[in-house]
Amino acid sequence: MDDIEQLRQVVRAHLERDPGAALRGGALDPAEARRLDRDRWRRQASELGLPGVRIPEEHGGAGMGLAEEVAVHTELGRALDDGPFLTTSLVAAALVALADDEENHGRLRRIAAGELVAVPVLPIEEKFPLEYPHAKAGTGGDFEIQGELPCVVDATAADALLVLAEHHGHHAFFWVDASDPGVEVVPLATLDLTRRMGAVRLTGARAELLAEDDRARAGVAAIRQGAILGMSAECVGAAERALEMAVDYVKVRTQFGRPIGSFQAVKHKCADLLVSLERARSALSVAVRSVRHNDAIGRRPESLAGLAVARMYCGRIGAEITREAIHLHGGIGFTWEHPAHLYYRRAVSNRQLLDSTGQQPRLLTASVLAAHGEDTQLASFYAGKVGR
Amino acid sequence: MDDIEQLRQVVRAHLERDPGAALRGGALDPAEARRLDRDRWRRQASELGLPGVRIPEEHGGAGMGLAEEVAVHTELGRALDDGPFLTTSLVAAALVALADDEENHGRLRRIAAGELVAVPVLPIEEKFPLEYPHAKAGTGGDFEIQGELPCVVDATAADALLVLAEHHGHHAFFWVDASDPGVEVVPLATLDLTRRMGAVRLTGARAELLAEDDRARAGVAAIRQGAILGMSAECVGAAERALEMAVDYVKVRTQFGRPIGSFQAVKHKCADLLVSLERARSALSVAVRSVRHNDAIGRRPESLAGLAVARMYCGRIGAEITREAIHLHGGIGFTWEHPAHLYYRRAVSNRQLLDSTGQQPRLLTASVLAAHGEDTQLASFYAGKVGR
Amino acid sequence: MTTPATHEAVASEAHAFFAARAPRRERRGMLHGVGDDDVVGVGLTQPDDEAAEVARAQQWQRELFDAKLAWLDGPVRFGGRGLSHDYVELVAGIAAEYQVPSTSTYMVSHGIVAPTILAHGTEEQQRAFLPGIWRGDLICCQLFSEPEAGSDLASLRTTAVRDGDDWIVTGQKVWSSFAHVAQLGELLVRTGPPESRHRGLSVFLIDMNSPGIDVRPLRQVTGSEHFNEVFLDGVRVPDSRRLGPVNGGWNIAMTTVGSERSVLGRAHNGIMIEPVIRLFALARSTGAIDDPAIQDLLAECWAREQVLHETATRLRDAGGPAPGSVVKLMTTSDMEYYSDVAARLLGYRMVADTGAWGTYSWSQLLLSAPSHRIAGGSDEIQRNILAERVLGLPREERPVPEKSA
Amino acid sequence: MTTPATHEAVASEAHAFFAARAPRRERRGMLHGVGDDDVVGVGLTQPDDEAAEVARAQQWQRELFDAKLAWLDGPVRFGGRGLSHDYVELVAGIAAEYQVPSTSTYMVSHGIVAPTILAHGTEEQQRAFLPGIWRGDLICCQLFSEPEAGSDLASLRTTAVRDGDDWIVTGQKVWSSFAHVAQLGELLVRTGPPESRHRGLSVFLIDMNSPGIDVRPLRQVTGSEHFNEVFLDGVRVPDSRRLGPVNGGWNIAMTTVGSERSVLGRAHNGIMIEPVIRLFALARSTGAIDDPAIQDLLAECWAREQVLHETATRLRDAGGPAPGSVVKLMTTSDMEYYSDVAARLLGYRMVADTGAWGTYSWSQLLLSAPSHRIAGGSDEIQRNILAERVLGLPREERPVPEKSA
Repeated sequence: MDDIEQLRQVVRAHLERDPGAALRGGALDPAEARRLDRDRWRRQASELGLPGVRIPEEHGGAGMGLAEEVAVHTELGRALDDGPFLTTSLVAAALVALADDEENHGRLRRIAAGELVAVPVLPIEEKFPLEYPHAKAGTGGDFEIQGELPCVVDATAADALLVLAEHHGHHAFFWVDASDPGVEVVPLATLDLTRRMGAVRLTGARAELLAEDDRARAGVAAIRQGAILGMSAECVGAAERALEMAVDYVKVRTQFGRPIGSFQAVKHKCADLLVSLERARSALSVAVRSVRHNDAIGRRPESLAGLAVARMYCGRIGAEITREAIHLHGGIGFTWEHPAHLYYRRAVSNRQLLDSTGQQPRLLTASVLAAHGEDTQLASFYAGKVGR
Repeated sequence: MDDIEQLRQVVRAHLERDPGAALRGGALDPAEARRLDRDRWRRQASELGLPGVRIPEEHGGAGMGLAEEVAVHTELGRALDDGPFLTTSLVAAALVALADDEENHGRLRRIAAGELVAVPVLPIEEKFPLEYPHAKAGTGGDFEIQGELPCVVDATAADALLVLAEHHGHHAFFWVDASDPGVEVVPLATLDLTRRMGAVRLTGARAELLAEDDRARAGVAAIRQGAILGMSAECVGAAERALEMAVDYVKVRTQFGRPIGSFQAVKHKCADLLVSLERARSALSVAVRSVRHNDAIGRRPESLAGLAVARMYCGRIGAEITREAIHLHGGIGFTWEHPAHLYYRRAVSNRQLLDSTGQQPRLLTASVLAAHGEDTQLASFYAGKVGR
Repeated sequence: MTTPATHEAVASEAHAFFAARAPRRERRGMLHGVGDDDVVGVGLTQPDDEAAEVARAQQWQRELFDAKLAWLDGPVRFGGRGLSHDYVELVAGIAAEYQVPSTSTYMVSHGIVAPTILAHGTEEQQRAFLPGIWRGDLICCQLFSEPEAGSDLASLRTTAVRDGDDWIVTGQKVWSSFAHVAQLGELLVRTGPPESRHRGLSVFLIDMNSPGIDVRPLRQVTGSEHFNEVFLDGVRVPDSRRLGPVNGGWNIAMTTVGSERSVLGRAHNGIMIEPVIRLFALARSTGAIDDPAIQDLLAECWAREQVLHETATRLRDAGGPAPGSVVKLMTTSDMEYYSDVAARLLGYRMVADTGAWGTYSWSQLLLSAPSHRIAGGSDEIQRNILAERVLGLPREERPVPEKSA
Repeated sequence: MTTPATHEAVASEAHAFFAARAPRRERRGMLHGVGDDDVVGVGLTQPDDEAAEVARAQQWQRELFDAKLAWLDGPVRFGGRGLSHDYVELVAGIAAEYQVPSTSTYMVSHGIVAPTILAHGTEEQQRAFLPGIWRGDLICCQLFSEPEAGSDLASLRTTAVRDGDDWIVTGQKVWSSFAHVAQLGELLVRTGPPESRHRGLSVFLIDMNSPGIDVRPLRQVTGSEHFNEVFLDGVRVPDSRRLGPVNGGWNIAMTTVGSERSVLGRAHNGIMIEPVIRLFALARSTGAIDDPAIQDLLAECWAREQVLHETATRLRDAGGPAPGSVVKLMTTSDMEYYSDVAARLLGYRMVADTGAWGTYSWSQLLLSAPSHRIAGGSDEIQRNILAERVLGLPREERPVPEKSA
């Protein structure tokens, strides 16, 4: 067993001992899943070092690499975990990229300890049909932010928000305390019952400027890239587990005097899902490899065709496998009590976010053309977007 | 059995007694299929009245309706017939629409008798990336036509060509004798081995003007609509027969000590193909119904969403079923000697021609929008094309 | 009653009836943002407003029945009108032009149970139940599946034991729509020995208010409680409620199941609410309609809808075997396709209910689509039926040997 | 021979070797209209130029072998170089940058037969055949399938009967690629009783020039004659040519079949020639590249290619069961997808050979794709393997009972 597999087993065992709302047995109460269980999050920090996976050791983290982080996301997806790792780890990654000062080091330490839940507030797509919040200088070196974000993951559980806002016509990152009176968060009913989201309204929220321009861009890149890999990995994990459950079920469920898993139609469906799962796993590893390569040569992550492959495949295949897992469970698969639908909800929700405007495939094509030096209209049209 | 089904049985019995090159047994020689067997065509005329199905009785035809003609196309598709019914029946339909004079009546009589093979020379799509031939006035009331058509069905077997050409900036129909020295036809290797095609070069070919403007437009409409229904019906017939053959084969082919048709994977594939076949049949009948409705209210056929449904489905499903029929035949399915590939070739070739520029789906959407009175940019963009 | 009907006459009669009772529906066309944004009709009403909805439906059904517009193709002696099936579609189409109450409460009653009684009931049974079912007094449910007998219906274990003029029924049924509001249940039970499979089953029309019946709602993945578990503990059913011969229930059940499948293919069946035109409207509202790739997807949706309805009509008229299986497979595939297109159009708008009209509501279609691939006979069962009964392929080898089919 | 190799050293050695013998390939990029427009490599050569192509391939293979660039991961004592598998891909990638002769004639020899001999042959057999195969002197073919034994290989009927130190082989094989040019055949025959199924099979390495062998080409739907029927009439084979134990041929055959599947997933395997980049180039040449719907299709093609190669590498490195089955199912699906995209891009341009570059040639991919879903174990067989061996689902019930697997 290699290191990554070992790490996965450790995380899996912990999550089985101390499961999230989805897998505690009995029907899921969405309201319960919407609340963050902070004790559990702290246990994940103290016993597993989860929030600090990639935070440097000098700031209280485990200092692991990209592959390890992706493995953790995969396990959290398998377990339909409702903790704030996805968002908090993005903030951690951004903070590492944004500013190397004591203030941030402190934040990283508190994140690693499970004491600070911080959430990024920016759209996953560069091109997004929504306005960014606006910042203006306030009193005492601070800023004030104004704006509405209709749907922010983990906003309802956040202690702090890392907000990307317009400032003098540029994008800049601001740190906002979630308890500020200028911050209002309204919980939303979500498709994915194990992922909390909230509408965030900022009405002159007091904000600390963290980074502007190039530095901010690096943070944006870290967050987007992390979000893509994280949600893709969750899809792979959820799909993997859903397929296992379905295969286990068809081995024991008997109809017509034999296990339904002995019927060729069922066997072949399972085999096709296995092939799909291998595609998704490969898409994820293509993405990881392209990010590593990219980190070495300093390309912007939006230009990575490899990331686009994961965005297209992990979401779509995750949804396909988890949907078919419902089907393979027959009648009980579409009861609320059975967790099959929770996997489907997670996979679909991630799929929707991974290509939230349906532009990924054509951006991928543009980036392939660009990589081949084709200056067609298309390549140049997308040039600013996909870079090189 | 209703009248249509009875007609189909009569045609089927004749084609079984007197099959085309594809189904005479033994390997098909493409060169043989490329030659038109005129005696056989005359037998189809004298014994079956085939070429005159829709020619009015007073001009020597059977005077049947659209549904009967479509039934004949379906049977010819089933039999992979290599006769010139598709093209000749289109010319007949156009002549009925174009000019009600003695000359044309004579042509119709000769077509009905199987004596005259006439072929339409115009693209199936209104928007087509090729130039139309040009006509200019020649000597003695005749015209001269100049132009190249890279791929014309049945051109190599034609006695006469019905050419749509530019004349004074408008489209007009001309009658061209295929033996005219200004007509050169080069036979082409074709994907569909039972459908002959040729490149036609007209170098000052002597031509008789048949119709211009509105009248010509009616002829164009008759030809396009007929070609769409004809090729769609052929796909349905070919798919129907290919599925029958595959089902018969899997009932007798034994592996692992049992007929392969008893394996659920094979059974379910056949069932799925049956569902697909029903879709294609329905698409064809949607198209036939929309044409009938249209004839009553005088709408242009390009505006018919129903025709687009047949163009999209019959070709695609025909190709799907005939391809899977190859697969179900296992090894022998991909030998030259077995006719399975001939069905696939016919279906794919028709699919390619039925939506030869890939625009049908979006034209359908535009026409649905137009029918709902939506004057979006899209609807108005396509307005000229889809009419109302 | 016996005056010759014409399509024109019935149409104008229907228009007059609906116009007097309900406002005309705005021709929706491509409107987005107006009215109710539910995409899925049946099975999504929440317990809170269900009683009111049932009451509205019953009132409305009674008016329809009294006006002879409820059961156009039913026998006159049972309150029908004796017309051909195309009148049913004619009036359903006209009803859809008005804002009339939903009658989806009667989906099982009228689409599934009534046809079975009409096909297999005695004259007395028909007279006893059909007018009441069509007048709306009797809501019906179907009691077939059991936890251990889903696809393999012939293995069911709920038993009915003869006791004088009655039968005593004990067992458990599941996935029963409308059981919680039904007065009449079509019950399939074992009356033969345990191993008799499909040769030992009988059908009864049971009173759902009988002592010993316990109906417990099952929550679905959509969050709604449309299906039920039904526990039967020593329920007494008079022999007069038996439909068809003792141990001859299998054929009757197959009629029922065939009707169940065919309901899916009908226009205006209430399962999906104008999904295709709504997808067009949604694409217009987001601007996606200008994307040629989206135009292609919408064309496919439109074509699917046309083809489904054409197929349902064509196969019903042709009278061949197992039309319901073809239609059901098409429908479940269409539902999945539509929900995928909706997801593509909505992108991030589908992940949370931000209150925006006609966005998050599509998630209900996405979540309910898988259930249609199981309910009424799974996709796999439908393919078996087509392969064996239509294409004549060999039956599945069965480890449990059966002497006859 | 034993100097430590590095990737850099081998790469520059390979570059030097190829550069000295062949012009560098223009970096094709998105070029359309330049060079050969064949899209499908293996199995489409026509008999006319085949002899010449085989001679070219043999000459080239010999040069490669003598330069120790033919068999990078093979044992040194048989003429290999003893390096790890990634060197194979490194050199294949470099070769693809030069206009070197095709070695697809050796697809079966090197990809399928040689690995089997390496895994199961005696030292003597390995020494006798492996250098010759890798030097290109021996072209190999596989003689497994029979007309009545396709998916069900264990039912094959060709027999080998012991006769002193020899075996006498009689029967008929089919679908044998390269049999018409091969010197060596890997033959699977029955040496046990007729009903012994997979427990009565043995493998022999037969000389294809032996008396009694008649090879007849089979014309494929593409018009090419790539497969053969092979009739064996009293063919005498020395026992020394037996690979593995008598009646122990099944495991050996499974090694062969596994290798056969894995070949499909390799980059530069010669089956398709740069299909994805060609589709991009085709779309550019027709202007379809500006259509967003086409851009979406091309992205899917590109992603499929990446994912296929990643999967092949990943599963090979992971060493789990049946990687070839996953890879083969992906490949056949990809081929079909690419040919559908080509058809979409070409429209009417695919129906006849008008002489336009890179148009009608795509029809060869379309026509040959179905054969890959059968050859080397049908899609259905691959799914059975995955379901049973990887997922642990129950084996198919077999009417012919078998005592052991």
